[in-house]
Amino acid sequence: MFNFQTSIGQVNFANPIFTASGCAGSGRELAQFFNLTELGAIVTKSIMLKARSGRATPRMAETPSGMLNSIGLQGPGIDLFLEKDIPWLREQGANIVVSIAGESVEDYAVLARKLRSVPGISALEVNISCPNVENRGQVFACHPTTARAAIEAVRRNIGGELPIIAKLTPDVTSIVDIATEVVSAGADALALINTVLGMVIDTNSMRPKLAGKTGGLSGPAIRPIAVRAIYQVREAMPNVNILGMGGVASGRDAFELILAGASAVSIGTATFGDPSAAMRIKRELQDELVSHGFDSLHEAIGYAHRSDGGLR
Amino acid sequence: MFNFQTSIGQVNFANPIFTASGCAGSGRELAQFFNLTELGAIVTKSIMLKARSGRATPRMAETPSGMLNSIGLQGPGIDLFLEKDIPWLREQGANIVVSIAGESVEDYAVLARKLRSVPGISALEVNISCPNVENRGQVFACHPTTARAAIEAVRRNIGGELPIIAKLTPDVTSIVDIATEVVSAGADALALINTVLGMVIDTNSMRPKLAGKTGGLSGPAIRPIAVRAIYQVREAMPNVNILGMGGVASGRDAFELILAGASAVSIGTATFGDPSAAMRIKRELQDELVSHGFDSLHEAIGYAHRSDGGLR
Amino acid sequence: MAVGDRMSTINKNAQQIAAEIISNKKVGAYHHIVFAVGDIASHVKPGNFVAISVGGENSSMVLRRAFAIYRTIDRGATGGALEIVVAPHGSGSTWLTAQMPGVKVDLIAPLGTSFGIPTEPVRALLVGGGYGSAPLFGLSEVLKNRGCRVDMVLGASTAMKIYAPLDGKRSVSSLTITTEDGSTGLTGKVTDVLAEIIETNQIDIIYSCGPMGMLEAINKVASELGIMHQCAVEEAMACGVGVCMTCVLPIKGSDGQIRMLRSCIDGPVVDGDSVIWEAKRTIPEGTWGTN
Amino acid sequence: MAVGDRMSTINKNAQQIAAEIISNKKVGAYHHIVFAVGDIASHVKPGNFVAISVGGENSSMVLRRAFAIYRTIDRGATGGALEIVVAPHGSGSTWLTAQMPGVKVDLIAPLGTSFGIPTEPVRALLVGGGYGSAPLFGLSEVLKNRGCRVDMVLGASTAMKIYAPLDGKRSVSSLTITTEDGSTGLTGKVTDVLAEIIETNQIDIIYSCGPMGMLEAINKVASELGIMHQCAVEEAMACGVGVCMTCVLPIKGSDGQIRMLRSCIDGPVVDGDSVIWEAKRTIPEGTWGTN
Ligand SMILES: Cc1cc2nc3c(=O)[nH]c(=O)nc-3n(C[C@H](O)[C@H](O)[C@H](O)COP(=O)(O)OP(=O)(O)OC[C@H]3O[C@@H](n4cnc5c(N)ncnc54)[C@H](O)[C@@H]3O)c2cc1C
Ligand SMILES: Cc1cc2nc3c(=O)[nH]c(=O)nc-3n(C[C@H](O)[C@H](O)[C@H](O)COP(=O)(O)OP(=O)(O)OC[C@H]3O[C@@H](n4cnc5c(N)ncnc54)[C@H](O)[C@@H]3O)c2cc1C
Ligand SMILES: Cc1cc2nc3c(=O)[nH]c(=O)nc-3n(C[C@H](O)[C@H](O)[C@H](O)COP(=O)(O)O)c2cc1C
Ligand SMILES: Cc1cc2nc3c(=O)[nH]c(=O)nc-3n(C[C@H](O)[C@H](O)[C@H](O)COP(=O)(O)O)c2cc1C
Ligand code: FES
Ligand code: FES
Repeated sequence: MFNFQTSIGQVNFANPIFTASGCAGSGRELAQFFNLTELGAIVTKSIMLKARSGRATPRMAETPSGMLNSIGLQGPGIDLFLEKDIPWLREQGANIVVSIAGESVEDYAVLARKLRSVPGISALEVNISCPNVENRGQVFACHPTTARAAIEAVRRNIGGELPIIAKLTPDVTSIVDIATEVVSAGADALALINTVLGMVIDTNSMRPKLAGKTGGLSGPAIRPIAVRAIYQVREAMPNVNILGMGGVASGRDAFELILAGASAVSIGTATFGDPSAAMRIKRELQDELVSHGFDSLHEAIGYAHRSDGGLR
Repeated sequence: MFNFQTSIGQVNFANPIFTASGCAGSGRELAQFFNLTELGAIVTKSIMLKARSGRATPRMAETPSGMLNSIGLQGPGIDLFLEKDIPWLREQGANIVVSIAGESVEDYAVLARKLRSVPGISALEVNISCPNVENRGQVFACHPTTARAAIEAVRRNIGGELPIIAKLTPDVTSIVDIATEVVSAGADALALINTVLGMVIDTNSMRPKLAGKTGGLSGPAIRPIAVRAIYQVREAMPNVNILGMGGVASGRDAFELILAGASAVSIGTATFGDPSAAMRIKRELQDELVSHGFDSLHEAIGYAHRSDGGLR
Repeated sequence: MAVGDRMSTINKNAQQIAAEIISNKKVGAYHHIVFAVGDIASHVKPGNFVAISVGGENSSMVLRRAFAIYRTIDRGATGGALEIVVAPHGSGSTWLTAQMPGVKVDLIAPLGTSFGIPTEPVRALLVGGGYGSAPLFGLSEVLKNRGCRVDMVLGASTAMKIYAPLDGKRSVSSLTITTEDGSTGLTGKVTDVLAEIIETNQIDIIYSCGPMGMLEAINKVASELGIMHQCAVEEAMACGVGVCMTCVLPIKGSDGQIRMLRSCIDGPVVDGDSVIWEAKRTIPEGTWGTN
Repeated sequence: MAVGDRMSTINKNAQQIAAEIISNKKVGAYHHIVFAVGDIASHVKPGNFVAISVGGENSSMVLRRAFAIYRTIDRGATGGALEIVVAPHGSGSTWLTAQMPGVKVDLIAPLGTSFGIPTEPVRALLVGGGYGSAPLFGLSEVLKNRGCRVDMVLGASTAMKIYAPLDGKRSVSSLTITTEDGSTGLTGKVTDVLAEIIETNQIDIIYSCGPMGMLEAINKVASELGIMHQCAVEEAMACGVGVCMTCVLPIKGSDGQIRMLRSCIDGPVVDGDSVIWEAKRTIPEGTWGTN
């Protein structure tokens, strides 16, 4: 029997296929296409302290093998979320990873406190790729000090068992430096990668296509960046679990991220092109693993690192 | 009559379509497909002090709407280059931009001295996206201090008229910071962007596909990153000319980079798919400009910045 | 139609299938494309849309394209057909219009809200712009069957862009056509003729589909005359099924609160008066979540 | 064949055209595809290759694919044809093998070096692996016409992967087939039979084409027996025309210096002995530019 189990910071999941934050709605939208319990976990869209309208539209632009988005973290705020979304997901029997995002270190602290005693959550994904309003709008994950501060705030307030997965942006000079910093600040695992900052200009209107001008690039176009980031971080910190994401659209792609060092893989943009992508990828991944002679997912994690040394 | 002229740091070019460094061989290979004098300029592959074997193979991997390469700056070294390649290009009547790359600050200085009195060169592109052997292999363009040092070395040694175009990598936390630094160090213009660090794992061999493990991602996949970088830098330094590049495969794409702020556009990966791409793109770009009512290229440069303010 | 209360029914009837193209014919500036969709056909209501993958294998286009459903023919699980009208515009629609019968495409339908059908016989005016006429013919048939009088106004820039098939025309009591270049019908925009038709025919409700600018202009007329107006909006959609949050519009709920609602789930059919039309590239003040 | 001295003739006869597919037939595990190429056909020499764009418009595949030219039919500017043999492998070749006659593809040919033809009649052995047999049939005809005796050995993992068309077979004096699974011919690898054939037929020169591992093994045999060996190598190529430097191989020049040479310009046909075969994923010591 093939063993598809995986673990992220001490918590076990039946399989390694997760949704990516912000790419699965509230869960209800996908439930028409497959049973949410079939996922390793559903990762919720990043929830903030208060309700948020998000950015103006247009919010998206298709790009070659990818897309830009500038949703701007639209959402109901943590209280409504805990009241409406979490109970619904629990009813479905889904495995839940809650993603949180803050505008200040204090936001992260408060969010963690609100979540610490909520039952039925498997892990916390901490999206620190958001602008820090207290620091000229600089993104938390772009600087070791602010990245550390956000994670420490969560660590101090979350207490107990809930593993913290710190989600990093690839838009930095050294992702290994940031990864090292957040792990030392208390992150149990890492989510790699968030979108890459990009822009499209509409050549008809001759203006930025997105109302917010820049947006996050996702989809297969960025997969090589994701694989590189995962590989580099795995090389530097082989014992830290990685939740990989970025352009995964097939079982082959998921396998690639796993070989690079991911213990589980989140499906984002692929779901927009195919609402049942996660289920297809899960099947295809298992086929890949079996056909390569693996008896368990576990053996394949980071397998591309065997024998020869570090990044040259 | 449509005016297709452009200028990069005081030097005029008949049209804004250049080749991208490392993507046009020695010029001889493309001469079979079009007349090199039809280019705004041919940008040579980055030349180093000594002959260089480059990296081991495999050196490339196709990726969704892009490719990875790890050529490793294979080339004959500056002396042979000046003896064989430059005279041949001059004979053809081509407009020449020489790209240089060094492993140390001193390398850049020596390269600049060797080039200062060479006739028939229009500008110098300084590729500082190379590992600095004196500083743990860190890429010059990744840090303000090393980026500055390399450009200062060129500035001090190049003398006279030759404009310096500093070529930057997008793999930094803030490309505006690096751009500001190299301009204050003496760069007349900027080349944006070099490739993005990426990796592909061959799921058959279950190892990195490239012998050098990581490689540079290029092609349409990275165009949104290029547009963003160009737009950001133009916003911060509206008077510095930008040679734009990254995923341009059509006149529409070249137009997009120009609207973002590029004064000229280099064609890289597109040439691999279509050796006459530069000529096709030149035609298509002129059509785009004319159909949008521009009388000159100049009016379109940075046009996407009009009215509303900075990046939000 | 109340929006924001569909949570439990999201994508309720949506099915994802590999649908074979049965026919693809050029009609004026458009392509009329018919797909074999089995029993999906029986679930479609006027106003619903379909989301189709474009570009085939190895496509660089990662997102689906949305198309209003023109009509369906319900012949059960084997014979059901679904029809759309496509304007070759950018790369995705151009690819689709180039596909021959026999090709299978990945298709999800039905999606989104549908036009609200009055319980009483009313006098309805259907206004379509360009390919926006497509969903109106199915609607007009339903309205007819409910005993409604249906008038129709179709507008476009030029004659080639008026989509008005013969059998469609038959289902309406009157059909007025406007083109901006005067190549067919009256010269001008649909909004030039609305007031008169509304008065003459004592219209109770307007249903519209077309470019956002046109919908906004129609809504202005409807508002001024105090006539109900339901319109099918068109916002850039990445997923079509409610998971991406790209397709939002500022919409005022029955509680007076403006919210950024998804046009794929809470639309595309919405009450014209609920849309904050002037919010182009901005978030209207007072929108839920702006503080 | 001296390498490294072709600078002035790089891509000399290469033309880039939109070539129509005239025929596409499945033959065993392969597809035999014929293109209308006009007068390109008259410039092709055995060993040259063609570079083809794959995936059509909106393709996510940005690079051309290289294919050895199987043969050409020279009927001047209008009637010339070019033939290749394609193994559906990854996404690009699978796309190509799915294209129907009538489809036009962007194609550049002829590219690269060709097999050196001896000025005197010699006894030649042609060794092909899988689709690597393709360019050998054209070569065998040229050699025949020069009065050479031509023997051939073809190998593959299984019978379906032996490409040996009837008219091709006719041009050789003997044909030996090996398959690893024994499904046709002798069970084993081509190298198992080389020594005997070389001795029996007093071979002067070996020409080979196939997977790199096979070429290396053939070269070992040829070296040991002191027989000349020209082979067509296959390295991953991004451009096929010499501008990208991805396709390099460590090759020892007549001056004894190892250089990383482009297999698209200085190859694909190279002297077997000039290749530093053991340099897998490394740069051999002493290569020009390693210091
Ligand atoms: C609810 C709905 C119904 C629609 N019904 C029809 C129809 O019946 N017939 C028809 O021809 N088209 C219809 N469209 C528009 C259609 O979905 C495509 O957007 C349009 O065909 C352009 O896509 P493209 O691939 O050709 O252009 P591209 O420029 O390649 O599109 C790039 C991206 O931008 C989006 N986009 C571009 N233009 C529009 C637009 N005007 N509105 C929304 N998104 C856009 C595309 O969906 C795609 O994601 C509808 C759109 C929506 C949202
Ligand atoms: C000189 C030369 C002659 C060739 N002749 C033939 C031929 O006659 N018949 C035939 O079927 N194939 C031939 N090939 C291989 C062919 O070019 C493709 O590489 C192969 O079809 C796989 O491409 P793909 O798109 O299917 O695979 P993908 O996996 O999609 O290819 C991805 C990329 O990797 C490259 N690549 C993958 N495998 C190889 C390989 N084995 N060698 C070189 N590059 C590779 C591809 O060119 C492409 O750029 C030849 C290659 C070269 C260099
Ligand atoms: C529309 C959209 C919304 C997203 N929202 C969030 C979010 O709320 N929080 C977050 O951490 N990441 C968010 N992401 C990033 C994804 O979770 C993921 O990291 C990224 O898209 C790369 O994966 P992909 O290429 O599979 O989409 C979003 C991405 C998209 C495309
Ligand atoms: C094969 C290859 C070789 C390259 N060599 C160089 C080089 O020598 N010097 C340099 O500055 N950039 C080099 N580049 C980067 C390109 O000049 C260009 O900045 C980048 O590829 C983005 O443009 P593109 O997407 O149009 O290729 C190389 C790129 C490729 C693909
Ligand atoms: S299109 Fe994705 S939420 Fe509406
Ligand atoms: S394939 Fe580009 S140089 Fe040979």
